[in-house]
Amino acid sequence: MLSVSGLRKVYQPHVEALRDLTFTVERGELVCLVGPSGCGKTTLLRCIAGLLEPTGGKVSLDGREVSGPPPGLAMVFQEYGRSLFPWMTVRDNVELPLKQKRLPRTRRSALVEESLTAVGLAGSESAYPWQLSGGMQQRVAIARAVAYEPSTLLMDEPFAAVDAQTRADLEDLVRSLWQRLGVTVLFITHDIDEAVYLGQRVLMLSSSPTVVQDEITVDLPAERDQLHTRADPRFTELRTHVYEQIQAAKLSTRTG
Amino acid sequence: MLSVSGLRKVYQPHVEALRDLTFTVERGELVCLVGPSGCGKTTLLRCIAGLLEPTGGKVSLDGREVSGPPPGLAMVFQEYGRSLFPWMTVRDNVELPLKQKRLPRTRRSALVEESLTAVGLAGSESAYPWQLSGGMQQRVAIARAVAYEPSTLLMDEPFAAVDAQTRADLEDLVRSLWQRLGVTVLFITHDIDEAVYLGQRVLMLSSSPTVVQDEITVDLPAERDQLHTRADPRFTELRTHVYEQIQAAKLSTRTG
Amino acid sequence: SSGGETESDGIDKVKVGVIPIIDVAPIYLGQQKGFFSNRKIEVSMEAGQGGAAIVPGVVSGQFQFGFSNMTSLLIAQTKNVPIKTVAAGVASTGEQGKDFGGVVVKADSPIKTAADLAGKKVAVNTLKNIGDTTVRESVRKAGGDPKGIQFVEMPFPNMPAGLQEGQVDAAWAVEPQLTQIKAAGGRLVASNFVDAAPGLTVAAYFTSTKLAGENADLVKRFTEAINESLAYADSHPDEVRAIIGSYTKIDEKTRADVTLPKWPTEINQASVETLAKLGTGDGIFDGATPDVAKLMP
Amino acid sequence: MRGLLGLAGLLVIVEALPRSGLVDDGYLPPTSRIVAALGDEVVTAEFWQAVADTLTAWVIGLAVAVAAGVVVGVAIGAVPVLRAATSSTIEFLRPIPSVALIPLAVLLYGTDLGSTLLLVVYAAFWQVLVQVLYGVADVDPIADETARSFRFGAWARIRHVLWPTALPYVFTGVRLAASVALVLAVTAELVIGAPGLGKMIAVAQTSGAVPDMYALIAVTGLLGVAINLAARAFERRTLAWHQSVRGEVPA
Amino acid sequence: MRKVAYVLGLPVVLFAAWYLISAGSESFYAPPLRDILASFGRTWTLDRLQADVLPSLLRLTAGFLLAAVIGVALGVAIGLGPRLRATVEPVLEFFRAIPPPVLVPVIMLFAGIGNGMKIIVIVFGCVWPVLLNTVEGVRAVDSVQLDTARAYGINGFDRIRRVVLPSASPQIAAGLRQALSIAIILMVISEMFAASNGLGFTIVQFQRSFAIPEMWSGIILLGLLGFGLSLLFRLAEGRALRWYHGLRAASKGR
Ligand SMILES: Nc1ncnc2c1ncn2[C@@H]1O[C@H](COP(=O)(O)OP(=O)(O)OP(=O)(O)O)[C@@H](O)[C@H]1O
Ligand SMILES: Nc1ncnc2c1ncn2[C@@H]1O[C@H](COP(=O)(O)OP(=O)(O)OP(=O)(O)O)[C@@H](O)[C@H]1O
Ligand SMILES: [Mg+2]
Ligand SMILES: [Mg+2]
Repeated sequence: MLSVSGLRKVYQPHVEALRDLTFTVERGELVCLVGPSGCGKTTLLRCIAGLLEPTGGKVSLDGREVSGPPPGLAMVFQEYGRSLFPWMTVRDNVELPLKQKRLPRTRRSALVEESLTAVGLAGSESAYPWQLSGGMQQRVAIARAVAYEPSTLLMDEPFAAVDAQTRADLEDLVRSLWQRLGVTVLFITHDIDEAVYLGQRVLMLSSSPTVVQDEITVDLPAERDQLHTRADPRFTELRTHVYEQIQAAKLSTRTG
Repeated sequence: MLSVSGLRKVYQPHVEALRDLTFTVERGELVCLVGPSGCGKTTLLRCIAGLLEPTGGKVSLDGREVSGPPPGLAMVFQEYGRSLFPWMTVRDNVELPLKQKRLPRTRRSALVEESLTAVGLAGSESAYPWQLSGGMQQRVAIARAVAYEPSTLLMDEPFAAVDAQTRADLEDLVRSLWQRLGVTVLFITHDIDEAVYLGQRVLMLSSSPTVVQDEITVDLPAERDQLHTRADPRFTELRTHVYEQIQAAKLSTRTG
Repeated sequence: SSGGETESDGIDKVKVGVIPIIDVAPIYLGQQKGFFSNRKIEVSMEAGQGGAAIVPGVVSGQFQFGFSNMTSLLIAQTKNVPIKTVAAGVASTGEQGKDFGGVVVKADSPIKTAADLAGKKVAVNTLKNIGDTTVRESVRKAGGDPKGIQFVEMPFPNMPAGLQEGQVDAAWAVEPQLTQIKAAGGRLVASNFVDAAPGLTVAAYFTSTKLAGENADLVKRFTEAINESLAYADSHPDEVRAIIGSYTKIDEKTRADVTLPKWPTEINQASVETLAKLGTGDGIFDGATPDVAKLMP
Repeated sequence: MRGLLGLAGLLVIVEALPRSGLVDDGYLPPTSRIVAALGDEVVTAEFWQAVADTLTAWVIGLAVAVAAGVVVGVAIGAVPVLRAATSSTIEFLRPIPSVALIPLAVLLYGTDLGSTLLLVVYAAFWQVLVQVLYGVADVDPIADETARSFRFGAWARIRHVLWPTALPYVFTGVRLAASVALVLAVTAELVIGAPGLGKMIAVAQTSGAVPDMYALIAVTGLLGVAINLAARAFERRTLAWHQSVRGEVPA
Repeated sequence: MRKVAYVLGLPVVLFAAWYLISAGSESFYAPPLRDILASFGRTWTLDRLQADVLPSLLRLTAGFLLAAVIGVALGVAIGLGPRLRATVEPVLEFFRAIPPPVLVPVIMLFAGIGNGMKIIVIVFGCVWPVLLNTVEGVRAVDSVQLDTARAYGINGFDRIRRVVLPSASPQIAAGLRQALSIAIILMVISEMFAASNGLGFTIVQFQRSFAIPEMWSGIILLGLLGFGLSLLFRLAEGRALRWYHGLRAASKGR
């Protein structure tokens, strides 16, 4: 279980990115996080991953307080381009964390191939990241996280650079991975439909100084597919709710 | 008038990014470009901006063949993070191209302030780009292009990193700018709704090796707004058409 | 390793720190003639650029013997550097206008005699050393005032050009540059070694006091060998001119033209005393007075 | 190819300067005479022995300096406490000229290879070290965070993130160190008299054999050119991914 | 406090070790540190500093600045033009490999024996790290940044000033840092020839006159000088590259 309590982060000298965040994510849960641009979502994810020291409050994973990156965690960075190593081919980029995990060679190649195929990049294994388009780079970063078979998966706007069709495919990939491996997923997105389609719950953050503005439980059936789920009237209801909340968050800060 | 004829681009050693592209964009037109990830949209935009030499075919702007960046052109790069200069504050980043244009100081400050306010970044003028969130960085890049008052505006997935509400605002910003200044706009997006909402025409590219798969004229009224336009049945029709075309594009390459 | 390496057959391997100039021709000649091997010494020459490398080498025992000019040795003595001379090195010819070192000017220079050097820029290879003290003496003897001379440090090989380009008004040069300058039209205005003292001992071979104490026999044999070499060289100028070609790159014509120094087998102690007095007067010993006797073998 | 053009230009200038009388040919002989002197040199075994001696000192000195510079640099760069604790000492030692250490070197090693090596290593080490320190500081925080988030150990982070980032800096450091090592090898030979090219130069200099001196100097220069060619070729292979190399492939 | 401890910690330990180890030294060339320190005060009096250190510092400053300007200017030109680089690199490498002590006499032919010669020697020696680092820094400018500049018509000198130079500045700083200590070294070397004052001259003079403790005290002074200058340099670099250090530290938990 991931629990965030009273989390506060102030960047030097005085940018208060997060004011007071408290929420929990159950083991094996898939939670989506939405919020206005610049509200501190990335900051939050970095704190959870143990990459950034909070100014106040604490993050704990399975009861242990997070002070460095916890084992079994994978993260897809918003700056996907910079998170790929330009000196390695696509294959090596995906394989490197597996090597660190000391997986045997055959297992590694199987995982690499599988995950690259899943994101539609079979055939680009030996290209360098900078030879790829933006969307392709982002998919390499996703493949790297997927191949790692993490127990906690943090994704920061992972589909921002891919086209609609690919995006739908990747959404289904994340859901199937989640169901298959029981991984805890925290997923940041700007696409409200995506948040509702993917998540079991959607957390909405206010704009800065940031708190949890609202949260909804997505009571759609566990089996989802692009056509029917999105056509479900409950889906539309939920997404409208989220939309309104975000609107409200924005307005509240705009007026005061 | 922007005309692209028989454009071909092969990256070394043998990645054929563009096979044969031909289309024209009238002066003052707003055209959206959609296509699967990695199909060559960015490559196309770079060729049009004169940043990349085509392998074959040619691009001409107002009758003159493009060999280097033509004057009066502004571009929002897909790699927004890397296109901002980290050694300059937000203000200086936006102001620099205006200095090159030799605008007087007062005019420059007015434009900078105006454009930063328009993208919702008033107050972050003296931050450095790397102190901003991803979405904020992207908006700085947009503000820079907007402040430039270009006659041709090329935008490569400019709203990928911002939240839904901000995105809607920015869409309206682009449309109002376009109407006010009569600028020619070529706009790449992955969001089909966005393409239909924004454009006068939507060009659909096939997947690699890339050609123009289809194009539609968006016969929605010139006055658009987020609520009514998107509710328009014709809007739904058009977006469905685009969606199907892209689907077809993908399928055609998948099967052969 | 105070005594060099002694091979099983009793041959001592000896390294001598020298400067590859004409002055050390005798030791090369002696090596060739077998004067060293006769005495069970196998010499090898280590050619350094100057005292900076040779004196520390000898003091530390890396070299067994070294070659240095007299003034430097006197300076070393005032600082109690543990060294001692073992043999004469090279001496002035004592003939005005026909020495192996002298002060030269350009052909059209207004400087006619040493007295005219007063107030002029004069190149020497190292400041506060044998060059400037002896030149001052020349000026004094010619009736000039040496105080105003502006000495400038310049490596010997640069002096021909420095003089030519007017960077200095005069230069204290030694062979082979002296011949080179004269060939280019330069004019000799003083023979400073001759002016300084009759039969001036310019340089000497030395060793560390440690080696002198611990291996007096080796030192004795070395001194004998070097003395034989000096005597031989002094009486066989043609062989000297030939051997110079083996360890320098002085061309044949210059080799034939240069004025060779004298190679007496004794250090002229009186001349060294004079040198010490001159140096003291010029303040190159930092107020100390060298004890010549302590330096002598 | 173009490089030959540049060198040819230099040769022409050196030929023309003395011939035109701008400088006295006694002090700067024209190319043709230098080449002739060089021709006389290269047929002697002594010359090749000297080149071999110089190169030996160079190779060993450079290898030691680079290895030490890289190891120390990475260690200091990766551990902030070490960096803070050593920086004043480094800045203190760095500007001490090798030439001032000559008595010390002679004291310890005489005219042996050790003397030359001491000076070579001392001078070249700093070149590598400083470059490595700056290279290590250049790591992209996102790349480093990526590695940390996947729980790469210290060694893996050094090897997979820090090292590739620092590599272009290291290359510059090695190229700087390579010529500094050559310069000091020759200088040490020149001043101390250890066998090698420097000693030959010293002899030529004191003998007033000007064309010979220039010929030998040219040989050191050419060695430098050769070393750089090798470094560049190596760089093209190992840094193919880097902006500086990939940017120059004609698009 | 901590900072001071870091700065002084290791040097104090090393000096203490030197002091103890050398205390009973009999070696003429490696005298006890006690003697060296004693001679330090005696040697480096105010007069000496003014007569010898000041002129050295002036030559050093002039040489370093000149090298910085030449190195950066030439480096930018070479870094931006692959063809120019291919043409001149061998020539530069040729000169780079020539030892300054060999070169000094040659430079004296052209530049005489005054301060000009010494400054040229300093420039000649310390221009290389600046040049090489500038070339590499310029070659490594991010392609997207360059494209951005081109797209907005930022050309010619403005592109160099506003994009290329700032982007390469961290690497240029590395080169300048190297150059600074090399400049000190070359200051000493240049003063070994045809000088009549200066720190290098004095040290060499001590060496020649067997004033060994004094010579060591001069070497210590050189070290102190280097340390002081590098402190200044770091201050300047910290200001000029504030963006870079911020960027590099951006997410290191600050
Ligand atoms: N290194 C930094 N120094 C100072 N302020 C920072 C830094 N990084 C982020 N911030 C500030 O913290 C706030 C939150 O940033 P964060 O990146 O977490 O937002 P976000 O929710 O991820 O936004 P987006 O959706 O646009 O990516 C922003 O106001 C940003 O300016
Ligand atoms: N520098 C390069 N070297 C080699 N191949 C490249 C290079 N840049 C792009 N490509 C290839 O060209 C193709 C088109 O790339 P481009 O960036 O134009 O795609 P895109 O349509 O913009 O994709 P996306 O929507 O993902 O940004 C891709 O297959 C990519 O791998
Ligand atoms: Mg973010
Ligand atoms: Mg793209």
